[in-house]
Amino acid sequence: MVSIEDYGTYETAWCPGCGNHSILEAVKRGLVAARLEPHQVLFVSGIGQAAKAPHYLNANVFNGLHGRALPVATGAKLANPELTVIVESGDGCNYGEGGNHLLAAIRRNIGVTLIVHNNQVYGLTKGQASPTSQEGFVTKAQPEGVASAPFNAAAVAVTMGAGFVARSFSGMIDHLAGILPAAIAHPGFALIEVLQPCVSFNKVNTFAWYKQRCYQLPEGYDPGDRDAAMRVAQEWGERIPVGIIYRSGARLPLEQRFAALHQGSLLEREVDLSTLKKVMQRFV
Amino acid sequence: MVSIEDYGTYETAWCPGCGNHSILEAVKRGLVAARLEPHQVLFVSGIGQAAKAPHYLNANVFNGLHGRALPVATGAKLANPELTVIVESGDGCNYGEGGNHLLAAIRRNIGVTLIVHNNQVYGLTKGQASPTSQEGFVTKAQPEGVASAPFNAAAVAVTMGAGFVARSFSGMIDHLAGILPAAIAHPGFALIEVLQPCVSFNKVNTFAWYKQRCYQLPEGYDPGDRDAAMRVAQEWGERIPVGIIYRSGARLPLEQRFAALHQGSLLEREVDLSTLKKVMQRFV
Amino acid sequence: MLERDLNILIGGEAGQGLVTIGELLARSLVRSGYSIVVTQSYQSRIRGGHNTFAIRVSPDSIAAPRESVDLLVALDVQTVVLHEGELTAHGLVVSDTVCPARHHPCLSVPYRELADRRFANIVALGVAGVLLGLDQELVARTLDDLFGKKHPEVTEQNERVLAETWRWCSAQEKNFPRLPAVSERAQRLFMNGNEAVALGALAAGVKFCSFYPMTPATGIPLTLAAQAKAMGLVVEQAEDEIAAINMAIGASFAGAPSMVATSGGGFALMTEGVSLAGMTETPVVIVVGQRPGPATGLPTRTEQGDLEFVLHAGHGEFPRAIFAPGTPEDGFRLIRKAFDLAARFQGPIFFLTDQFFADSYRAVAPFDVEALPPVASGIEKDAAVLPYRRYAITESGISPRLLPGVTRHLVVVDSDEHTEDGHITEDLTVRKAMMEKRLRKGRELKAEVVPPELAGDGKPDLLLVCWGSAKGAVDEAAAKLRAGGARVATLHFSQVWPLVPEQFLPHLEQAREVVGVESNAFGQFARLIRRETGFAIQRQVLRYDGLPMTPEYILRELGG
Amino acid sequence: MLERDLNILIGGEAGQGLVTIGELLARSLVRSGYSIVVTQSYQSRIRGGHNTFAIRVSPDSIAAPRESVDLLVALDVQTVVLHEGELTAHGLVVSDTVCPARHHPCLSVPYRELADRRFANIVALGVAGVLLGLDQELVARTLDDLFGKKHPEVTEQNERVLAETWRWCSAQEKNFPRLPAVSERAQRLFMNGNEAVALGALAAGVKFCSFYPMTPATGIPLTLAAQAKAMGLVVEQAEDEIAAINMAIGASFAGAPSMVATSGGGFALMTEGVSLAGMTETPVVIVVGQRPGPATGLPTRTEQGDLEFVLHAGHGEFPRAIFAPGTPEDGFRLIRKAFDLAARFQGPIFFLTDQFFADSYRAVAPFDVEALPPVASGIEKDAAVLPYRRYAITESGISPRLLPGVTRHLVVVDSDEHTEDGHITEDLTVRKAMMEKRLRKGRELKAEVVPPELAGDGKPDLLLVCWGSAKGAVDEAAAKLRAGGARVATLHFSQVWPLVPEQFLPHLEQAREVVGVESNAFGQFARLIRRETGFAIQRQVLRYDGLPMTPEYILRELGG
Ligand SMILES: Cc1ncc(C[n+]2csc(CCOP(=O)(O)OP(=O)(O)O)c2C)c(N)n1
Ligand SMILES: Cc1ncc(C[n+]2csc(CCOP(=O)(O)OP(=O)(O)O)c2C)c(N)n1
Ligand code: SF4
Ligand code: SF4
Ligand SMILES: [Mg+2]
Ligand SMILES: [Mg+2]
Repeated sequence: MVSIEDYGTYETAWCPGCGNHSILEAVKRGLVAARLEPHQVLFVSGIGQAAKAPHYLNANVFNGLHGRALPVATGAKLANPELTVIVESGDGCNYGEGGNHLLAAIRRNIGVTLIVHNNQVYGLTKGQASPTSQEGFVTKAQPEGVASAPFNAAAVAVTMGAGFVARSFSGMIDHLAGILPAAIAHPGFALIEVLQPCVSFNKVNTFAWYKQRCYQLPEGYDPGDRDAAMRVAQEWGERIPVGIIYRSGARLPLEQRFAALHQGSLLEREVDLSTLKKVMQRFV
Repeated sequence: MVSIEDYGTYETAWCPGCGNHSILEAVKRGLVAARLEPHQVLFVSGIGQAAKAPHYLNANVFNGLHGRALPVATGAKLANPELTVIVESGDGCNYGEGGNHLLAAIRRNIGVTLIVHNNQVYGLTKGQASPTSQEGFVTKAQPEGVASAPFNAAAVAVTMGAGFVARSFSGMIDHLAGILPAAIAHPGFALIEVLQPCVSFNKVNTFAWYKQRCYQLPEGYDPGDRDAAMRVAQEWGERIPVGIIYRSGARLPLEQRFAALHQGSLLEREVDLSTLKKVMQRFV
Repeated sequence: MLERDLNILIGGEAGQGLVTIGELLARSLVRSGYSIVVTQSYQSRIRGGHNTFAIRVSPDSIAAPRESVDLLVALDVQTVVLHEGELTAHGLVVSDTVCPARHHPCLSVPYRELADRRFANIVALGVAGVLLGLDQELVARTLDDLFGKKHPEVTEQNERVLAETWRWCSAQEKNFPRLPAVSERAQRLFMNGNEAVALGALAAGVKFCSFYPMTPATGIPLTLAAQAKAMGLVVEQAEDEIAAINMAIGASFAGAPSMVATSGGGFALMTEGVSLAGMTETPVVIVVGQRPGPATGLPTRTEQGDLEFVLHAGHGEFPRAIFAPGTPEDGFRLIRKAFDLAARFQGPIFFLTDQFFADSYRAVAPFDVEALPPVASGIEKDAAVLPYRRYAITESGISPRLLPGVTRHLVVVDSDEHTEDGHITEDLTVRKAMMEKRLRKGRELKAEVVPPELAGDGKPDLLLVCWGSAKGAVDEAAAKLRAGGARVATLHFSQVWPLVPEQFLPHLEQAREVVGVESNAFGQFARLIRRETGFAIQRQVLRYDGLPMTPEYILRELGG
Repeated sequence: MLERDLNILIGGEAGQGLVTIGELLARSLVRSGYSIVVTQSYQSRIRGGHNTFAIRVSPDSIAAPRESVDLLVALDVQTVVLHEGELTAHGLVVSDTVCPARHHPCLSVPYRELADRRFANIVALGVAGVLLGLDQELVARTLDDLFGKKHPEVTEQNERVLAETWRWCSAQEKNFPRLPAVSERAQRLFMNGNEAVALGALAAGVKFCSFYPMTPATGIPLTLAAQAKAMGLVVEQAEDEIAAINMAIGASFAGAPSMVATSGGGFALMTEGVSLAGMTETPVVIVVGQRPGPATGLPTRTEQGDLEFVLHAGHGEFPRAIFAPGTPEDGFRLIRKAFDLAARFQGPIFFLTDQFFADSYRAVAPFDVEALPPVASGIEKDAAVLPYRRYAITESGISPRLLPGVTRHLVVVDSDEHTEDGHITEDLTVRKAMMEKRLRKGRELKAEVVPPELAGDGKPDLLLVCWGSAKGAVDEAAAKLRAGGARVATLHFSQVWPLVPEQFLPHLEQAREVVGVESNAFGQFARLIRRETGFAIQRQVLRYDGLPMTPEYILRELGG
């Protein structure tokens, strides 16, 4: 049986008090709950504070480029669908630089779990606005305040028919740890957005700010109800719902759609010379 | 008074029967209806069949890179907010290569009108799937059929709070010509998606296919009703609504948010030496 | 007919089916045992405009296009107007009943009488077949092989129209030289450069290809996609080129030999990913099919303008190799080498082609699939030294590679500078050691360089230096000059990086004059040679109008 | 104290405020009339880790960092452990009451007694101020200037703590050499490279800057953003670097002088846009602040590894210029030249800096804002020749530029190959003419090249060749060697492209030995010189561990 110790303990480069610490803890617990061993899991991340997370646990890791974690994860999952592939990165990484890949990942329904650490700011580059920063948020890069509307990933994901859309908060470790196994088990793309205070650069959306607003979806909430999900996903302000907002297994994951993958992963396959010869014949 | 002749007549490189011809005609009529003279208008386009459109009328033109029309248009509008800036490009250009810029343009609410020629295919590169191709659509690049879910731009735009979201069909020239002036007059970002048959590469979504499905939103439809708009925008199948789906002037356009632009465009401004000297003083 | 070749130009609007005619005719010629060089010239549009499909054919081995035309198959009037001037003295025009040719004989084909409009292509094919002296049976079979399965409903009509045309045409009086017979009719494959590269990749064991469509590279993923099911690989169209390269890197990291194919503008978007492959030491084969830039440029034409860009693409410093095939055979052989090097040296390997190469059909000797040299997987079965460290520092610079999820060892890679175990570090001593480890791979790569091919005189008066697809044209220009008594040699590079001066500097130094021949304006390869050897190529034949290099162009520029 | 300078190293964890202390102290030194060179070394994290802020100070003009340390202000124990070895023989450690120094005297500061924890920074500042012999009044004023407005609530406490510290420290016995007095106390600006570039851009009339944050370039847009309202410009954070460059091109096309600033990875994403600027002939200034790659590499360290990448970035061929400032003054002056050239030659102009340059504060002579040479707008008021053609073919290659919407003339530009009036074309004759028109601009650009600066002996035994931020270190290394009796000269390029061999080849040829000094592993600039002149630089001092070039490093590598 896998235990949390198997996932190790590392010194991190995060600020004391940062929400990332709790997310890391929750992810480890979630992996244990999902009964996954470190070598069965591949973490892919981009660049940013959040994106350092995979360095702080035992697993396979591909720490790639800022904004480009999802395509790497997609390629890895297609090469070896047996891997549990989890992307962990920030709001800037996934909704800013990587916005196009988020849209594509949802459309593809690739069997990857995406955990977005959303601190509503660019942490690693010292506090510029991120796509989720609220309107009017003042930074050195936005001295006149943020002019753009904040990006609501959950709402867009539900609109686009993503099959698993959840939100959590770094202040609710058990909550997040509880959602993760469900997300991993979901066949197809799963989005978990985790609200996370950045103590160094976001003095508006603090731990207390989130704490006060986040409420768990009620017991009877049906994540299979798309209209309800749309409403809930749009809720953002005095109250912010957390939990599994939407869930549907209607679509086949991408990795099940290729004939080539029906025989298993793409690994260690010899070139089929007799087929190749037949292919060549077409060029006579 | 401006007349349609002012917008000229050009030989095009499009296939006979292509929906682009009608869109071009509708755009010209719409510009006349908007009482705009050619030199007041800047068309920005990407690369693709649709993106050639601006070459076929009289106006200022920036025919840029595949997928990158929106940022060029955004920069131009910020430099000179007095210009009427219209982006014209294909579904691949705007939702594929340029997907991230679509999200950003909506969030910025930049005062640009985006006309997407949506033929549900990559025309210029000879018939690969586009982000709007329907599931199962077979092409040489997708011999096993398209696996991804089609992108519904109108639905995403409404979800993200875009202030003007419309859909039209190249088979309805007057309809499109009628919407364009309203889109141009809208302060902020306006999306018009135009369904368009590609006679060469899309043998599924043909003129007849669209013709049969497209219906105009009823007289009493209130584009100010966001919930209704969400429902209407999601409607796609046996029936496809066309018209102004959503409209709201709630948000200030980006070009009105910069102090520097309160004094007009950025053109031909001398360097203010006395202010510059003051700025330098901070470095003493 | 000069010498022993004919040049057939089929011209018309896009959408008229000239590519169909061209491919059928060219394939029939190949099946008849001839050598061919196809040059496709098309516009960035789907219908209309003016396109051509030129087939140069000879019983002897040829490898270059020719400018002058012997047979002009005009599917529209414009073709005659535009190309009559290219006809040789004995040139013949094949046209509709109204022929606007002014100085050349015309074979006016009564298309409407011979067949329904839909079968005009077959008529044109038949006429060309007769004029070239092809075997009717063989052409009919070629036709059936290609359309029989796809459109069985018209098989019979096709045959009838072809037969009817054959009869009609054979009865016509025509003064057109027949093709010399072939001496031996060996089996040849009919394929263009893109197809050769795709087949080579399949033979190398490619298992993953991600791409975003871009002329002239799209043919490669399309060829792979057509075989994906049979050959067991995944071909995925990406949302953009950034995704394409990152997906390929992800797939490769997880264990699938991977490639991407694009052209200049798409490649520009991949350059950050190139650097990622360099840093994470992930194998990936990157095909760049060049076309004239800058920016969108001339999307359907040819150029060799991206050598320097590809050579230096990606921020930071890491080793790479760049192949530039001169022929489809090179394409097949070298893409396999590219996969092998990518796997063994763990990084990005480039394959630089161009539109001419990509679209040019040739008669290719069948590849002996059983006898191909093996392509390395570069993957260990398990860790030899514990704990497993993805970036273990070794003398060769190459670290043992395991796959994630396959063993119990954890595989950790990082785009940041990293320790041996793959974790992010800011230790500057480690940084230096890691840089040096990565760069050491470059030294090893040098030992594997395919030497340039010298042909002709060892101490020539004139040495023509070229790379990539210019090979055929340069060889033929040299042959012509030699036939005129000059001492001429050629030096062709099918690998343009790394350069190993010992392999070629003596040749440069022994020639009385060295001329660089390349399809760009800067003379990029000549600059590179100077950078690497100090040797300055003083005279250059450059071309940047979008057309392929031809023997005639070279001779004209040489003033020969 | 060797010679007439001191080197102060402040070390501690990120988040301890060492940059605040450093900036206050450095600014106080500049206000006191000293010359400084700041080297900032930090990690890619916000709190913790180990960062340093080094101030080298001298009454004489200095331009290079120094490795050995005279005064070590340690904000934590680790700083002493890590840096004690760098202390000179007379070096002093300033630390908390517990000092782990083993071989050097320690001034143990009773932080807790002197002030509340929140004011520890002020204490450290005060101690350093006394040790360096600064004027208390001046330091207090500097403190107030910086924090007075922002935090008026603590002004009084700040002053009290500073005074208290001053009193305490002045009473301590300490054996630390005072800084030599300055001869004349001329006004100097206190700024780093990024700020100098931003100010120069403002002075050049920049009106639009789009960017995506990336270390070490972000300081430029941030400096611009702070002045956007006052100076009337728009600074917009883009969704990615692709958007950033395309926005800047759009803004420039519409009439706003525009720039972007990024680092290697972000620049990689801009390369397609670079080609677009080249093809559409749109002015844009592109700042690339280099950091060590490949990929994410060492995001907060320094390198000169992207020269070749920037030089060849973008598909296809088009002219460009690349500046590489050696000092903040260069930064200010040359960015103005970059805007001028961009406007006049209508295309992308590059500005290649690096983290060391970006973050290094200096004492800079005030710029005479009134006397600055004008920067061209490059825009015509109306069409001189009708009809207006954006790409009219001219002898210089430069076509008259109008703005869209400003006159009744239509301005049409295209990323495809285009006719003179800007419309898409596939006419290959036009293509050739347009290529040649664009390339002719490159020839004109050559006439404007800033010549490299030769310093020292005209026929030296040793010539050190460098570019960009290595200038100061190279100059000082040469000075040291000269002081030892050697005949040494330096040649510094602040413009690295185009190269005009006549400007420097004689210098190379006249030197007995030429050594290239650059912060990369390939010796990229040396390769470029060989490519352009054939001259092979045989010996190189290369550095790629992420640290800036220093005089000591050069001397060590030279074995001097
Ligand atoms: C191509 C590229 N552009 C910019 C950067 C610089 N960069 C690193 S992290 C980051 C933002 C991180 O924000 P986010 O993803 O929200 O993560 P956080 O640090 O807030 O957890 C940026 C802009 C980069 N590494 N690569
Ligand atoms: C960076 C880049 N990638 C790819 C291409 C090739 N390309 C040109 S047009 C096009 C697709 C066009 O599709 P769409 O935008 O739907 O326009 P349509 O032709 O269907 O009107 C592609 C992939 C390109 N020009 N640039
Ligand atoms: S800067 Fe913000 S996000 Fe980054 S570690 Fe610190 S608190 Fe966390
Ligand atoms: S290919 Fe399709 S989109 Fe392009 S012109 Fe032809 S019909 Fe229109
Ligand atoms: Mg963030
Ligand atoms: Mg399309």
